[in-house]
Parts: sequence; structure tokens; C-alpha cells
Amino acid sequence: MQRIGVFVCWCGSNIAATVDVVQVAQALAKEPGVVFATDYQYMCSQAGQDLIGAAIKEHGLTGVVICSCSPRMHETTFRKTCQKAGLNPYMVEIANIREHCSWIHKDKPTATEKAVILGRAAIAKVHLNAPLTAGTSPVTKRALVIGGGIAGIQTALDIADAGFPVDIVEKKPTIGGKMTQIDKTFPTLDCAACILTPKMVDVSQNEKIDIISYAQVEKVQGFVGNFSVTIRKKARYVDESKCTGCGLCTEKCPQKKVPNEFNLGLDTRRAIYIPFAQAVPKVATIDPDYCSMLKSGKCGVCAKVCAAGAIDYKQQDELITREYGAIVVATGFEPIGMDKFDEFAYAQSPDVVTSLELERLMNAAGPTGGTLLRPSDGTHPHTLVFVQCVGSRCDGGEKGKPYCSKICCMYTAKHAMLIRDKYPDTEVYVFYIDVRTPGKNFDEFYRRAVEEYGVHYIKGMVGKVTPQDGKLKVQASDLLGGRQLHIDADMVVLAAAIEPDKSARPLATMLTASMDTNDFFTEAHPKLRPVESPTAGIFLSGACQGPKDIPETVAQAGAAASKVIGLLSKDALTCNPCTAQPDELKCNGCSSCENVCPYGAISYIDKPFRGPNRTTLIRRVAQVNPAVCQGCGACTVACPSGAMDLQGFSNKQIMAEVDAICR
Amino acid sequence: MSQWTDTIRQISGVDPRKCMKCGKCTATCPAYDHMEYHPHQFVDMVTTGRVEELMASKGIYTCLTCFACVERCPRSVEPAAIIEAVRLAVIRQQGGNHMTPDQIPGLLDEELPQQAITSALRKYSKGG
Amino acid sequence: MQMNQEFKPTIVAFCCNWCSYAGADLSGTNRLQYPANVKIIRIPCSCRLNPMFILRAFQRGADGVILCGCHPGDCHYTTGNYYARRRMTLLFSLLDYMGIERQRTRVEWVSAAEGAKFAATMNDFVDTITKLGPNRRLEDLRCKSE
Amino acid sequence: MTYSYFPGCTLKTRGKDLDTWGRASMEALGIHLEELPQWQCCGAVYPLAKDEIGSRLSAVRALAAARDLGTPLVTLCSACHHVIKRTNYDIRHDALFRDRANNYMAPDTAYQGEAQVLHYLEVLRDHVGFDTLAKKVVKPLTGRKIGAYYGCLLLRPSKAMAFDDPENPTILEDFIQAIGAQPVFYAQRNECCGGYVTLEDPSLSQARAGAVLHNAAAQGADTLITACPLCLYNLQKNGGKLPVVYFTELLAEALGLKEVPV
Repeated sequence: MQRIGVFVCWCGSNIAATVDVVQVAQALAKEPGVVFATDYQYMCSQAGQDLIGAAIKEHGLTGVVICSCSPRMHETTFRKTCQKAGLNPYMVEIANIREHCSWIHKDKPTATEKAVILGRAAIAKVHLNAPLTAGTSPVTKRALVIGGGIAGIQTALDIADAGFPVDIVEKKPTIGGKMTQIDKTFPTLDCAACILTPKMVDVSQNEKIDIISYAQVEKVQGFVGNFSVTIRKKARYVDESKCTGCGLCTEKCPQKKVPNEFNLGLDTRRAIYIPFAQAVPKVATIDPDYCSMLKSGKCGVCAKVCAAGAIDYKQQDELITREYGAIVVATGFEPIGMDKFDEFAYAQSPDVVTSLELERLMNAAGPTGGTLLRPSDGTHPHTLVFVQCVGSRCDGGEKGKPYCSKICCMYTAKHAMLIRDKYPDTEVYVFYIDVRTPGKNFDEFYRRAVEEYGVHYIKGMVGKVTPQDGKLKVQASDLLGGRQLHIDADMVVLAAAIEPDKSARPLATMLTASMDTNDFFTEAHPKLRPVESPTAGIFLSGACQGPKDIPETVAQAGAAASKVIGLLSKDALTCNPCTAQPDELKCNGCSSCENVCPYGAISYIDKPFRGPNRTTLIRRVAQVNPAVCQGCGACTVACPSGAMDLQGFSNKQIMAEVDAICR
Repeated sequence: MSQWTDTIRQISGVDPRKCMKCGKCTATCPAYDHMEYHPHQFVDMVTTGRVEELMASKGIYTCLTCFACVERCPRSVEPAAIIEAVRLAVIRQQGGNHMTPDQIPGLLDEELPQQAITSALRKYSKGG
Repeated sequence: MQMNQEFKPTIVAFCCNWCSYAGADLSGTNRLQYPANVKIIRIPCSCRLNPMFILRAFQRGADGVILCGCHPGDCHYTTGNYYARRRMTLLFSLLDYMGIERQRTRVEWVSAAEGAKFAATMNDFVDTITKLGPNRRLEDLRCKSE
Repeated sequence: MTYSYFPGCTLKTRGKDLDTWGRASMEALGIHLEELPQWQCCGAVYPLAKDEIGSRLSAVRALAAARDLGTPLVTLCSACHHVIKRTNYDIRHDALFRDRANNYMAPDTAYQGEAQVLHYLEVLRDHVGFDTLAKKVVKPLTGRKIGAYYGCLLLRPSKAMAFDDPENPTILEDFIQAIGAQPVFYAQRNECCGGYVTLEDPSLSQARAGAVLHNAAAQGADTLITACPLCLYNLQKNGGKLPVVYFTELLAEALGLKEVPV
């Protein structure tokens, strides 16, 4: 018989306001095996933990039940507490009487009754707990960063700085991400390229960092400390080791009409191309959708002009498999498509552009050389209308996103300010719902746009844009002025909502990392573990976790790197001891468990058993590798003879909980 | 809060509290210049219980029911449904009909489609 | 039907640790109410649910049992919820065969972000079971002879 | 191929051109539109009030009749299409309305939204196909610049109507291309013409119709086509000089069924 101690936490008033904690402790004290029961204000505090430790020693407890918040919150805390007091940490069970009880009920007697039942179930389970000892597994001291934007770059640089090798996988031909397309950055107005390109060079020159560009993660196996990742490096039809990046091929290629994605289709490039002058790696890539040599076998101009002999039309995709201890997701964001918002005439007029397109139209390396010109006729625009929140803060799913995209208020203020600064003859209108500028020097920046640069901020929304007679007729509301405005604009700029990159969802599935309903990666704890995924060994950097501006992204990138460094500094990791174990006497070697195991943790051995009359029988029985088993329990249900059971969540333990609840 | 607020919410099946006051309905409204109150004000006045003022306004007969506000509202508020609900709250009162059958002959012209008359009568009178 | 006003069903909810248990936590964090009849048992994955646990619950007087797991494709262990789905389909036919109303067992996918869905699901389930009335208790004759 | 057909009141009187040429053209394309027996008014206007059950019943009746015949229900008038399509959507998505409507009407078999409601244009697009239509054109309207006027009722609310992209529709433009003319895109094609208040506030109707026609003319249209009798009436009466005709008239011209007016 176990000697069980029950500890009921008030959690201040979080539990105690709705659950009569004293009554719960008294009721549970009467349960069989309970030798001690008490309540305390904050069981997770130092004093609370000391109380538990003292009780374990004083009453010789062999099992502990803590009625408190969710085990996802403090299970680890209380396990450590008990371990310090000499109790096996797996002799602790938590009854969740906060998230699953006090917070969801209002009636005190009802909540108290439920808390008692939850406590009773935990007591019933702990009766059947057995001490477990965690094994260890080694750590591969190399990290993988998925995504080579500013988030991935910063994470990789920081990890490499600590001395660990890092690979960056980037799906585009160059690293740099969205920041390469941005002209100036708020609120300082320093040029994005001037601060980003030196970092890109640092990455390429760092001996610890390996850039795998034009590549995608194809398969992920293993677990924290021991991932095995297969990366598909797409054929770029150019030998990276030979190409000098001279760019001659990109000038001579006869296929000139390829939409240039770097400039968001505002101009064209060749079929063989280097995305931009500062690309890293600075290597040409052939676009197989447009190259006539690859499509029809005719042409070959680039191979002829290439002095280095780097062109290789026969190049194939390459699969690279490497081992990693930690994986950082830095897949970033995309602006949403504007096809569902054609009341703004985006599809009807080239003069209606998104904010990112405007960045290219204002960038010295962009299609207009940095002079702001109307895409339709190349003339200088005099009246510009900015529309905020296009697709952000929407209800009802299909059309837009329910969240605030966070960065639009500031970049719109920046655009408006830059345009007014460079072209004082313009009138700039910004239609906003709310101006959201929390951030250092952010509101001051927005006020400068209004006060110094004379940008017209109008609270209201644009309802319809009608292209007519070479103008964009904008119909909008001015809510504070109480009128409907009609503005003849030359350009309309849409602040499109941002969403996670499309590659994030399939990647999350491969990583078994959870996502929210908007496809942003979920953090292990929204406040206390913001750069870790709930899946051990997976870390989050940048906008893949939620909308972020550059300084926030860089800060989070550094934080993710420090978590990775912490992990890679360890030589071994403690494994989860709640693994499957077969009862060899019941096992008939049928392989049912092996077939359902997603980790390949189960193998078979031929084992001698003592038979009747001193004979020896050799039987095939299952064997679980505890370092590989993740403890899902699939095998326990698949086993036809009931031989397989899961430690910590055994059949008997769960049945005991069922019985206690239904009693 | 006026008793009418609940009535309007019931008739329209719309929750005006979802409104984030962006004004897109009013921006998109083709009848703006002819209205006393504008779509976003309808929504706001229902939320804040000023329904009687709305019921007294001629503007409730100006809505074109073109659904532009319904389609473009980012929060699925459906201002047009709220306007119709206010109109119905008036019409359903005794003597509240905005149009009676005997007015019709005077409105007819050769080309006017039947559908226009039928719909006007149905929209503007009780049990039409 | 008179007794329905008094009837408070006993409901066991099995929640996988990674998605649905976290979803239940979130509905608590957001203070979303659902009836106290629902008692949650944490299991590592929906595939840990042995159909025997459900039969046992019905033997011991449960009026409804619900299994919640990660959405298909989102399982923390990659494929666990697919196993669970297949097993539960088989169990449903068995329960049909035994004459236990279909509505008394349910499978729902609730992610860690769907606190509202968790609460709504539980409200709906409790409502359904309350309308159905008390379960015909399964009996384990071995226990009776004791 | 036979479809059930709901013409509606206006198509039998003021809007005969929409109906006559619509039917003749479908016959020529090998599709017979069989008038729903004993059809009644569609209800003329869709009630936005959730508690108005009675005014949606005539549409339910038409839907149930089409369900019994087992053929899709084709409509042509925008207003009829709007009312019937949305009522069908309500039957499918609003359990309370479904129950109450069936309680009122007590049909032999409860109507659960089984009928498929198609607009004439959807039949052209999805069943005939604009490519096939283009091949059957004998008198292509080459050189004509035609603006499509969608109005409100066909497109919105898009969730229930599911007709085309509500902000950037193309079905009528594809149709115009199929009959050999050049479509003219203009932003006001899906904005209201003001027809709804033609009895209540003619000045508003005039302002709206003027805006639509001006935008179309500015983008180079020589003719507008529509599927709505009220839009046609209003644009002609309150608009300007730009001719407005039913799309079925041009279809019949292109198929060689109707004399091209000189």
C-alpha cells in the first residue's frame, strides 16, 4: 500500500475563489492510502515546495498528488520538488483543478465536488505508479535553420558564434528573404540593404555555416538531439562550385520575358538569373519553366558564354541527409493575395499596388531606379491613397485574417513620409481604422508623418476604387468628418495582411510541431517559452510564429539561438521514461506493435524461456528501444495479447482513473 | 439600452457588437448622399440603444439593399440587414405601413417591371 | 423524461496531451464555461485509448465518453490519431451491436488553439447525453459475483 | 437535355425579351427549358429579416417542385434567382427556417434543399461551355464593345449566391467573348444602379444609373448587357444614351435567331 500525500493549491484566488480547498483536502484525506492532506496558498512557491518536501520526509510518503494548475504548467516543477525530497519524480500526479475546474465553473459547491473527483482519480492512479528512471540519449552538435531571411540569418550567426555548426536551408536561390525587397526601415529610415547585406556576407564567410540554397526540407525523422533530415536541393542547372557570379549569362540569355519575382512581377528578368546584385550565394540559376534549352533542347547560349563552364543542363535534384541536434523554423511570411479584395481594383489597374510592390517602386535597385512612377504610364503620381488593414482584422474566415498584421501602420507611415519628403508636390492620404504604434519611437514617427510631412490621416475606410479617365476614383468614408469622400487618385497602395509562408504547414506536419488556426507556429508557452515549439528540439524564429517587425524578429532570432546553444552544449539528454514495455511472457511475437510504431522503436529478439521439464523454449518477443520510443502508446492498443503497456500511462492506471471518476 | 436593441438583433439575426467601426460600409454605400444616418451609424445606434431615432428617420427607406456593405464588411456585421430590421420594426407597428396598395396606380409607368411594384409593396408594408 | 431535469450525466473525456488537453487548458484560461459533469483523463495520444477503457467507463456508470485528439495530419506522433479514428470506428459498430446509443460515444479533433471549440464541443455533448437520459449500465458479471 | 425553368412575373410581361430570346437560344443549343408547372411569384424580394418565414415560402414551393421533377431549376431574372437561390441556401443552412417552412407547407416529403438552382448564365458556362457556345455562333458580334452590367443581386452576398467572384466577376465577360464581341471591363459593373428606390427616391436612382453608364462609356463600351429587368428599366429610364439590352438578346443575335437591329 502506498503512503500518499495530497497537496491542494489555492493558486491565490484562482482556485480558492471557486473551489473550497479546505473541503477538498478534507475529503481526499479520507481516500484509501492517503496519510496526509493539506492546502496552501501557492504550492509552486518556494514555501509551498518546502512544505511538500517536508511532508514527504515526515510522513514517509511514497506517492504525491498535487491538486493545482495544469500539469502542462508545473508538472516538471513538482517532480523536481519530490526528487529533491528523495521521492522518485514519477510518483507524482497532478489533478488539474484550475484550468479544468475552477476557471470553467462558477458555482462553488459544484466546482468543489468536481475537484474532489479529479483528486480522487489522481490518487487512484498514483496507487499504481511505479518509480521510473529516465535514460539518456546523445546530442548531435549541429543545428538546422529552415529559412534564410533575417530571422534565419541572425539565428544561424548567433549559433555559429557559440562554436556550433549550422546549416541554413533556403528555398529561394539566395538568402536574405523579404528584407532584401524592402527599401528603408522604420522608424530610423536607414536603408535595409545597408544593414542586411553585410550580415548575408558574414553568413557566407562563416566557416561554421553551410548555406543550402534553392532547397527544401523533405523528410524529418528522429527526436530532440537526434534528428535526421533529408533536404532536396533542387537542380539549378549551374554548378555552384564553378559559377563565379559574373552575370554574363544573365545578360546574354535570349528569354527576356520572365516575370521578375524579386520585383514582384513589376519588371522582367531572363530565364537564367541572379535574383539581385548582392545575392548570397552569388550564383546563377536557370528557371526550368522558361529556359528553352531545358524545355525544347534548343538554345544553349548561357553554356556558350560561360567561361567557367558552370552550366549543366543535365543537373538533377540532389537529396542530402544530415543529422542535427536542434531545428529552428524561420519560414517567415507572405503578404496575402489581393484577389478577394477587388473592390480596390487591384486586378483592374496596375496603379493599384500592394505595399511591398511600392517598396520595389521606391527602391534604387527596383524597376524604376527609385523614382516613384505610375506602373500604368510611367508618369509621376500626384495623389496617393493608402488603404490600411486590407485583409487584416477580418471576421468570418475565407476573405481575410482575424489578426492584426502589426507592421502595416508603421510601414505605411514610412511610405507616406518618404513620398512627401521626396515629392513635396504630392498629396498623400492614409485611411485607417486605428493607428497602432506600440514600439520605441513608433508613435513619434507616425506623428512626424502627420505634423512635419503633412500626410492626411483619415479615420475611415475605402469602399470602392473605380479606374476611369486615367484616374483612380476612390470612394471612402471620413468618419470623424462625417462625410463620404471622393478622391481622384493617381495611385492606390494596399496594406495587405501578412500570413505565414505556404511552406509552413507541410513543414509543421513533418516536424510534428503544432500550429494555430492561422498556420502560425505555436510556442511552448505563450509567455514563458516564446521561442520554443511544444515539440522538443524545435525552435521558432521570426514571423513564422506571428507577425513581427525587424527588431522583434532579430530579438527572437537571438533568443531561439540561445535556446539552441543551451541544448547543443549538453552531451546527453534525459529521455522520457514513460515508454512502452512488453510483458515478454504474454508476447507472441506477432509484429502488430512494430507495424504501428511511428518511430521504429520496436524490434524482435529470440529469447530463451524455461519450458516444462527443464526444457528451454526459444520465443520471438518484442523489444522496445527506450531511447527511441516517444511514448505515444499506439502499440499498447494494437497488441492482441495485451502484452504491451505504457509506463506512466498503464492500462491499469487509466482504468483506475475511469473507475474513480465513475464511482 | 432600449428594448428595441434586442428586437433589432432578433429580427436581423446580426450581432452589431462585432462592428469594429472601420466605416467600410459607409465608404461603399452608393446611397450615402441621400441618407440621414449612414450604415456605420445604423450599426452604432443599434448597439447604443438609439433605435427610436433611427425609426423616425426617413433614411431607412433610402437603403438600396445592394448588399455592398454586407459583402465588404470585414466583420460580417451586415448593416443592410440591420437597416431592414429597423424598417420592419416601424412597419410592424399599427399604422406603420410605408406604402399601401392604393398608392400603386399613381406610381405606375408603361415600362416599370411588375417585380419593382411587388417588391416595393412587400418591403414597405405589413404582410405584403 | 421527468427525471431529465434532475439527471446529471457522468461524462469521461479522454484528451491527448498535445492538442486536446492543451485545448481544454486554453478554454480554462479563457474562462469558457462547460458543465462540471465532464471529467478529463489525460493520455499521451488519442491512439493510447484502448477501446476497453470506454467499455469499462460504461460498466462503471458513465453516461457518455468522448475522445479528443489532434486534427488529422497534426498528430504529435504523426499518425496516432489515424489509428484512433480507425479503432473507434470499429468500437462504434460494437457498441451499436450491443445496443448502446451511438450518440454516447464521440470522437472530436480539438487543437491546442481551439479552446472555444473544446468548450462548445463539451456543452454540446453534455446536452446530447442529458437529452438521452441515463445509460443502460453495462455490468461485469465477474465483479458482481465478488 | 431538359431543365426546369422558373420565368417569374416580369419575364411574362415587361421583360419578354429576356425570356423569349433566352428560351429560343437554349433550344438552339440543345437544351429545353421546361416551365415549372403552376409556378407562382418567387416572392419578388428576399427578406433580410430572419423571422420572416411566410415571404420565403413561395420560393420553397418552387424549389420543392423542381426537386420532385428531379431536374435543376434554371432562373433567368436576377431578382428571381436571388430570392430562390438564397432561400435554398437558408433551407440548407438554417435548421429553424427549414423546420418552420416545412411545418407551414406540410409537403408530402419535407424539402431539405435537394434542388439545384442554376442561373441561365451558369448553364451556359458550366453545362454548355463558352467554348462550345463560341463554335455555335453564326453571326459573331465582331467589333462590338460590350460592357457587362452585373448589378447586385447575382453576385451578393457571395456566400449564399456562389455565382462568381463578387468583386471581379468574369462570367458575363466570358460570355461576351464567346459571342464574338469585345468585353469592356469597368469598375462600376458590380455597383448598384439604384433601381430599388426608383419609386421612393428617383433622384438617387438617376445619380446611380448615371455613374454606372458614365464609367462604362468612359472605358469604351458601346452597349451594356444585363440579366435584370429592374436594372434594364432603371438604366434606360434614369441613365443616359448608352443602350442597355438583355444578354439573351445578343445571344439570340449571335446564334442567328434574332434580326440584328439596324
